[in-house]
Amino acid sequence: MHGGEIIPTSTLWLIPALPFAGFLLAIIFGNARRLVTLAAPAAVGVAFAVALAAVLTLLRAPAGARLVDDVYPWIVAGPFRADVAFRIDALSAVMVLIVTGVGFLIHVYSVGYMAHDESLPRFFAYLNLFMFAMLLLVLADNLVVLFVGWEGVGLCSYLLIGFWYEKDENAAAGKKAFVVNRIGDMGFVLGLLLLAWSTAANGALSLDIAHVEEHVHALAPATATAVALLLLVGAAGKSAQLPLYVWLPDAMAGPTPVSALIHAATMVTAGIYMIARLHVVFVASPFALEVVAIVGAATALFAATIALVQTDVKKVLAYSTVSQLGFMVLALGVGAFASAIFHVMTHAFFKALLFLGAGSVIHGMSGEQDVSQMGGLRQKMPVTWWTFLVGTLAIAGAPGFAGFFSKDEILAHAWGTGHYALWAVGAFTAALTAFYMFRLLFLTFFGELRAAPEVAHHVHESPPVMTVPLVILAALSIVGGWVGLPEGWLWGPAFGRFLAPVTGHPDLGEHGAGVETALMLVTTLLAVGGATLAYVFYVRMPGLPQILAWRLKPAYELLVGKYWIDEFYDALVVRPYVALSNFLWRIVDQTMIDGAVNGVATAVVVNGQLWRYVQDGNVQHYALVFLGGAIALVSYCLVR
Amino acid sequence: MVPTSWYLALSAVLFAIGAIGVLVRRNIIVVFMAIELMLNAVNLTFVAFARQLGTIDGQVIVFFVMTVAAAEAAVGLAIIIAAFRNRPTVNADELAVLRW
Amino acid sequence: MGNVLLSLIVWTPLVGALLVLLVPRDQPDGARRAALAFSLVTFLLSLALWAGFRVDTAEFQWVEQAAWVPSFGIQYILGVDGVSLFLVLLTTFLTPLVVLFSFGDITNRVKEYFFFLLLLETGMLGAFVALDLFLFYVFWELMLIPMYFIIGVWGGARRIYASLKFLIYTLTASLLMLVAILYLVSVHARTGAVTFDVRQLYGTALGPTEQLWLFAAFALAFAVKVPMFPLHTWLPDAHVEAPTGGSVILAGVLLKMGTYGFLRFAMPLFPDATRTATPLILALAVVGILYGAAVAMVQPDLKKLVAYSSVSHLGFVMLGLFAVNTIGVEGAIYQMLNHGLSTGALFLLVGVIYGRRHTRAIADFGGLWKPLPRYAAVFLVVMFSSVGLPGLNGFVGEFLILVGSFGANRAATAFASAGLILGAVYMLWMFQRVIFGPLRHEENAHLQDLTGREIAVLAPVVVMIVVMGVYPRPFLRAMEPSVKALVARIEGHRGAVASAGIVGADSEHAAAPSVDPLMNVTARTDARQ
Amino acid sequence: MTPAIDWIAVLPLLLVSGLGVVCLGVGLFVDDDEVLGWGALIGLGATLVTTAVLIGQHGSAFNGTLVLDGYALFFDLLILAVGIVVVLMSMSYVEETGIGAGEYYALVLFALSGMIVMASATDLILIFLGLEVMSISVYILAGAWRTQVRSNEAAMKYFLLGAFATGFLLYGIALIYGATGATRLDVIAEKLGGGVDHRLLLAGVAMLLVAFGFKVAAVPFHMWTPDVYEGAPTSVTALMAVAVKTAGFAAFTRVFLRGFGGLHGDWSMLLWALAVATMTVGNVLALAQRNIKRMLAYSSIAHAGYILVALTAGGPTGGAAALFYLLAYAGMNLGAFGVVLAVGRRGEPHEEIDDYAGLGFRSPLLGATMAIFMLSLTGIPPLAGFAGKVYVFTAAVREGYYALAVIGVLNSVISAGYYIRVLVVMFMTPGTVEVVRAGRRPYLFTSIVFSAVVTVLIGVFPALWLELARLSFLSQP
Amino acid sequence: MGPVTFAVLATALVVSALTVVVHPSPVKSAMALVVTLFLLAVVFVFLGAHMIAALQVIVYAGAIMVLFLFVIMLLNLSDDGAEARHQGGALFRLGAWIGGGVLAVELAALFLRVPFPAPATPPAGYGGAEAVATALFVDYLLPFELTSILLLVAIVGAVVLAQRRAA
Repeated sequence: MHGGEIIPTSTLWLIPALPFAGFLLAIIFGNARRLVTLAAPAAVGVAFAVALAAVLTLLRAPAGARLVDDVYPWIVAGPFRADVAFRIDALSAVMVLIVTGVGFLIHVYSVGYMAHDESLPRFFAYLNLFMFAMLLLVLADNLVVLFVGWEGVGLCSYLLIGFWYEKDENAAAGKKAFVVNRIGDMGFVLGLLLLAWSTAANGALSLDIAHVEEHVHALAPATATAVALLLLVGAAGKSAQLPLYVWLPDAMAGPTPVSALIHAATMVTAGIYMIARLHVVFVASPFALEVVAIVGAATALFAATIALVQTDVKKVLAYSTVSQLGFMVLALGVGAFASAIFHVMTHAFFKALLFLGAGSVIHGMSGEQDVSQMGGLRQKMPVTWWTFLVGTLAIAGAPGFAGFFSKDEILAHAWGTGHYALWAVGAFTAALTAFYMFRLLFLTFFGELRAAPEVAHHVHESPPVMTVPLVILAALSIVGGWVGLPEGWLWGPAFGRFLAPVTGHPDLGEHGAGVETALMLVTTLLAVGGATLAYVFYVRMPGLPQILAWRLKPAYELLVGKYWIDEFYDALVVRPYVALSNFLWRIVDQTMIDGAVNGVATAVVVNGQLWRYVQDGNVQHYALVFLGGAIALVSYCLVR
Repeated sequence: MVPTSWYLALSAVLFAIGAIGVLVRRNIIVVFMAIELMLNAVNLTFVAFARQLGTIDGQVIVFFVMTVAAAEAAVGLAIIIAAFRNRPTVNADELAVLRW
Repeated sequence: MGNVLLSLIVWTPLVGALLVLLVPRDQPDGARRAALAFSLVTFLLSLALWAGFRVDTAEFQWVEQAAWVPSFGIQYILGVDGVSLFLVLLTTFLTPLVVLFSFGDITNRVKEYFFFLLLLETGMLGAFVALDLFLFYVFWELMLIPMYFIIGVWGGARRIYASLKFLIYTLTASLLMLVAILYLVSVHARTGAVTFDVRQLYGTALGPTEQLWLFAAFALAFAVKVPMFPLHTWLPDAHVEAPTGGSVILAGVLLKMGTYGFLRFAMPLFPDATRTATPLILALAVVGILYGAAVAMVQPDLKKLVAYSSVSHLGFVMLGLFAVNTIGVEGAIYQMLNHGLSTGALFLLVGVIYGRRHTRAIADFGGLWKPLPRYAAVFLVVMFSSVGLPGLNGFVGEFLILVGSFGANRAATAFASAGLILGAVYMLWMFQRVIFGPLRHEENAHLQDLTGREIAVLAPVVVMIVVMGVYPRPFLRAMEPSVKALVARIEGHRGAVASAGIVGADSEHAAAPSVDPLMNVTARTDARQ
Repeated sequence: MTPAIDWIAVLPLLLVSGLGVVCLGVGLFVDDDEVLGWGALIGLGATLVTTAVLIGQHGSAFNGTLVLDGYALFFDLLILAVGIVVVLMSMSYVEETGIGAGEYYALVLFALSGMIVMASATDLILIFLGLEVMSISVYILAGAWRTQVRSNEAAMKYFLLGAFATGFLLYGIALIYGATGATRLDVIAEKLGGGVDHRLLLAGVAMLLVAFGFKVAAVPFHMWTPDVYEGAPTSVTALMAVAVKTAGFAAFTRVFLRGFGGLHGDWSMLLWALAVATMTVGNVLALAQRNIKRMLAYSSIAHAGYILVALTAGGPTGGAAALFYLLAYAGMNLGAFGVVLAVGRRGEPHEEIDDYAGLGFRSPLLGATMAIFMLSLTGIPPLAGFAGKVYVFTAAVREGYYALAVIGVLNSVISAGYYIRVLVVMFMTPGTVEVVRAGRRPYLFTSIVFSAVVTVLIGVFPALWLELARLSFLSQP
Repeated sequence: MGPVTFAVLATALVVSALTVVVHPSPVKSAMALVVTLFLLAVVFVFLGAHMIAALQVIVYAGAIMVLFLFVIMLLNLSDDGAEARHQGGALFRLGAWIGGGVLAVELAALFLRVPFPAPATPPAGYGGAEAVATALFVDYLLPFELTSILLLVAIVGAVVLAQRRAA
């Protein structure tokens, strides 16, 4: 998979540089709103163009080739060297197009969505900065640079979640996101260190991707497993997998475009990308791969169940995102790296669409996010409704839609590699997904509007600047999946073939295409079932859910309480740590250590105070001491 | 002939007695006397050694010791008088303004 | 000795200090300007130093040598290498900023303040460039007094306690080092040459126990300055009570004295002892990292928080130093500079709001972003620099340290890396409580944003923070030869290959080709313990 | 039949004692203190110069009992210089306290002559007499302010214990005379080889140690020091703290390192113990003092301890270290007492450390100089005290007394506690005491500044002085 | 002299010395001291130090003791019973006596253990005026001169300290 032709270029640096320029512009000319609102999306748009151009060059090149732009030597210390270098191979090509493309649409959308926010320039500054970091991440030819992007996106997510900083919970959510990500990063860094030292060869320590791929054979099995698992921790942090997913739902505190861009389409897929990027390491450790698969499946199911009962639009979408990311990780775990990336792409389309749609709804409902306050928006916001429907169908896996192909490819691989249990989990999750997504759809757009009248009467469709991106994304959500048809259909898995030079050809074992089709049928039926159930619950007999909830109270509580994971962590980690810190400060630091230090000093002074009273002013007492001393000296001389 | 050691021992005893006097007497003048006693004890030592060594030096030294003793006595007594003018007492243990 | 540049750099501040004293008491501005002028001149001179610095040699450069106390072999030897060069620059870079900041900060006994400040600068610079142990010791102690006065006279409520504690703490340790120095010299004198010249004292033949004792004495002196857990308790007090300028210098430069001392003296003078002590030191360093971070989190006082964060950061530096390989040591040095910049800036920022509100209690702030957007932005950058966000200077140092120490001691590195998390925790939480959230206190609503002067002070730091994060090459390149040489000296018997910093990976490859480098690394780790 | 006398050897002694007599005589007719003071000053200055001219000369008179070697010259010059500074300090003080100037200066000069004898004598008898001349003069000086009860008491205590110590000194001399049949150091030194009764000799050595220990205020023979220093007129305290101690060590060092050098193994342990006790007790007790003179008294005890470290080390290094330390000590300690004088004023001595509150900034000159003296006493580079300590501890380390060196440095940490406290009070606490303007006390302030300059110079350029000390010590016959 | 004489003399000396130390009345102490000094003079004679013995009587018993008595009278200090109310406390006194005792025993033991050879028969005129004088003015000229300064100092001191309060 390494080797391949290297096409040196000197334009790739432009791709991240453009958004960065936009960022600088935004912070420097902070008060020129018009300029910023034009420049920020433009920067990303141009970046997209450049990226496209680069990708076209790549396509013309023989398979397995890669564009490399070695900008400058960054960290060079002794045997360690890390250059700021960018690469575009099939994998990063896909990612860069997703990021810039979807990113561009969301920028445009934001122009409308944030129009009334007084700190819009700051918003676009952050957004551009994010694009910069994200592009750094996907284009990096060196894992250290990748890590820079990795942390950079974390920073931006921190800033954007806490964008409306006046509200404490937003700031808290931002902090939570960053810290939890840092936990992942610790694993990531350790993984990188171990990797670097284990692939060290002829006196060079390097984290160049090429170098790693070249020397990965040097990894002892145990080492490989260790590296892989550490990297998995990192991925779990970024891509919100168990047990580190907790930050993502809170991250919804940020403006909706942010949720769409960062917490759905791009950043959260960084973990997936990273594992795909380093799949050679994982391949070297079957055990690690198993773990990855299980984590993915578990996450998918776990998050889906929570999504069933959420009433906040964005929360539902957030948990669905977690769940979908689970699918991707599952794909990685079963070795279907291409499929994972495929799902990354489709998911980017329809999840961005859904979020933006939700944003449009919230925008129209003047900030309301609770579905219990919505309903019957079908007529009031037609465009939103239609596009949202498309999105729902796509995620639910309606045949022909994007999600359909990507999801089923994943499940097929799960089955194909003999992970039948995981396949079952995946399939069931698919059903759940259909259910909760349609639940959301019905609650939002069907029935009567349940909002307060004053809200109700200026519910309105969003302006074109917002709806156009919706439409485009809708289109993508439909056709986006057609690049990766099952084996044997028309052009088959073109996408997979394109990625193959990078991610390798996953083997579907002895089962052929027929099996895949069969599986598709099953999952489709499950999805339909889920959708129908939702229709029954929320359109036919709306009373039913309450009854059910009342019947299965414990289960319902558990789900509404999100399994009380946050509380659990709080009690298990946060509070003890704070308590420990206080103990260390008050007891260890101030009482013990400082006490000892000051104690010595005090002891000396006190002695001084004590002994000075020997000097009682009586000259004859002095003489006695004198005599004593004399006797002592004399007797010493006599005894020796 | 009495061995020199005996004289020396005798002088040691006298010296010690003088020292004790310095310590235990309350009246400063008497304390001075005790000091004189110590000096005389030392003189005895010198003379004894001079005899033992058959040299005259020891005796000459005694002469100097006497002079010093005289000088000290004069000064010491002068000090007592000066102090007595300010505070009519010659009790050693009442000299305790300066302490601690 | 043709060149006198180093002497100029070292003594210019002293001249300035004396001149400042001559300024009439009723013209504080005169004193201020004079101080600024002299500190700037010093800075420019040090730039010339860098300009003329040859990056291709590990030799000491700009060396000046003159007899001082011949009968004792005490000489006046100055010189810089890649290690000290940047510490000198850091000092000369921070001092003018501090001076400038103090324009508004110090209003009483102005000229005395600047006198001590400049005197302090001379002390610090001297300590960094002195190559004669005695001369070094003189400068080392010389630093104490001005700092003592700065804290004690211009400090806060408990300044007397704090300053005295600072003085006694440091004095105790360094006096023991003095005895060790004398001992070392007397041992070396047996070879016939009585000298304090550290270049000659390197490689003095010492018995193992001898080495251990001497190393202990040196290490104690330096560990107090660093400060290493558990000798750190003077630091929070000193920082909290010191005036802003004092804190900046204290954190920015003085703490580096300790780590610098380790690198220049303690480790190369006593390599065997270093090897023996490494596990202990690493342990303490790790404890310091985690402990400092934990304690910092619960501090109600901004300055205390930053102070404890220093304990944590310097723990990283120690970790890198005692990795004893090129990567780790270069990372450590780089991290010294980073810490100087970021922590210095943090203290300046705290000083800014302290000047406005006369409180440092985190609880008294919150929601400052609205009234102070510029301030908040700068604060943001500085905070993330100190958290070690990639793209800013902090990351480069921290990452190199981790890479290096990972090669030396896996376990220590693993624990230390938890510092990445904890570091983020306390910083972000502080930031959240101070800058984010609603305006909790009315009096904060109308605070003035950064003034021109304050921006002039902070801007250079922020610029450097970014530059050093994006383009560390010139720094690393300049220090590489010297670091390699030092590592070689410490590694001693391991020979040139290992010392060249091509760690484990190939030094053993040379011996036994095509072995899993991991094994080598572990082998090395064992060898060291 | 008087033997030929090498007048060079006795020149300083003659000049100083003669000056004393003259001063005494003139004092009977002139009662303008300032004139007398100037007289003493000029006389001492002239003596200093003449003595300085003698540098390099070697002389010995009275069949070698009184020599003029570099060692003697070193101390002659040091003592004379100290004398000059003390006289400078006294000039305003004497007339403020109403002490009779004529006798005062005369006694100072006699004391100095006694010291010179101690510095240049190589015969125990001479040393004894010189010591008596010095002591008796100082007893009187201590009580010179006879209207003051404290002054009387100081004189009384000093005298009583001094006489007591004299007894031991004589006894020591007697035993040594008995053992070796000689009182001349060179003879004794060669007799040490054999044929002498070791126990007798050692007992004598011990007795001498007691006596010298008393003079230099070594624990446990130090008890008089705080009381006497506190009670005596401050200028006299300065004389005692510096000159008397110096002379004491001059004799001490010569007798022990030259005379009994051969017995080093026997008495080094004793000295070791004395040194430790002296340093520790001095420093720890100084911490507890509130009165600055008393604090300086304990500090002087502590410094005696450091010098004892040098003597314990012994050998040329130790001896030279002791000499150098005395030099450094003289500068900084004189200065400190000068400041004490400057802070006091007629009727209000202001001897409590708290009286110094805020002086640092109110009177910058005093503040700066006092800071220099205190830091130097603490041993902070680049001041004289630091150089001295380095030399002393170098000696200790070279001779293998590591523990002693460590104890020494730990002690100087303790000492920082009280020296720095003075600075804390002066610079960091508000106060009200006003001091007499420098212009009104020109001589005093001159002396203070002079001491400060010396302290700094010795610290920054120790080479010359170190060499001087080394050569001086080695030049002994 | 023979052991017997020595014994007698020694006992007398010790007794008189003790009297000096313990007798409550200063005047009596002074008298006892005079006696002690006389007895010492006798011992000196036996030791062949005739000149010194003479000086002892003249200077000491004569001059110095008179001075003492003179001062005692001047300050008219008779026994004010002060000694009876003994100062310092029993413990202190005990310490003093023990200390003195130890010193005496130590030194005495030391001396008695020293094997002195029988003293050589002294030269003619040993200890006579001429011998002492020669030594004094030839070998000990400088010390002799010093004593003059010493006495001068003493005189000055006495004057300075004891003169009536001036202003």
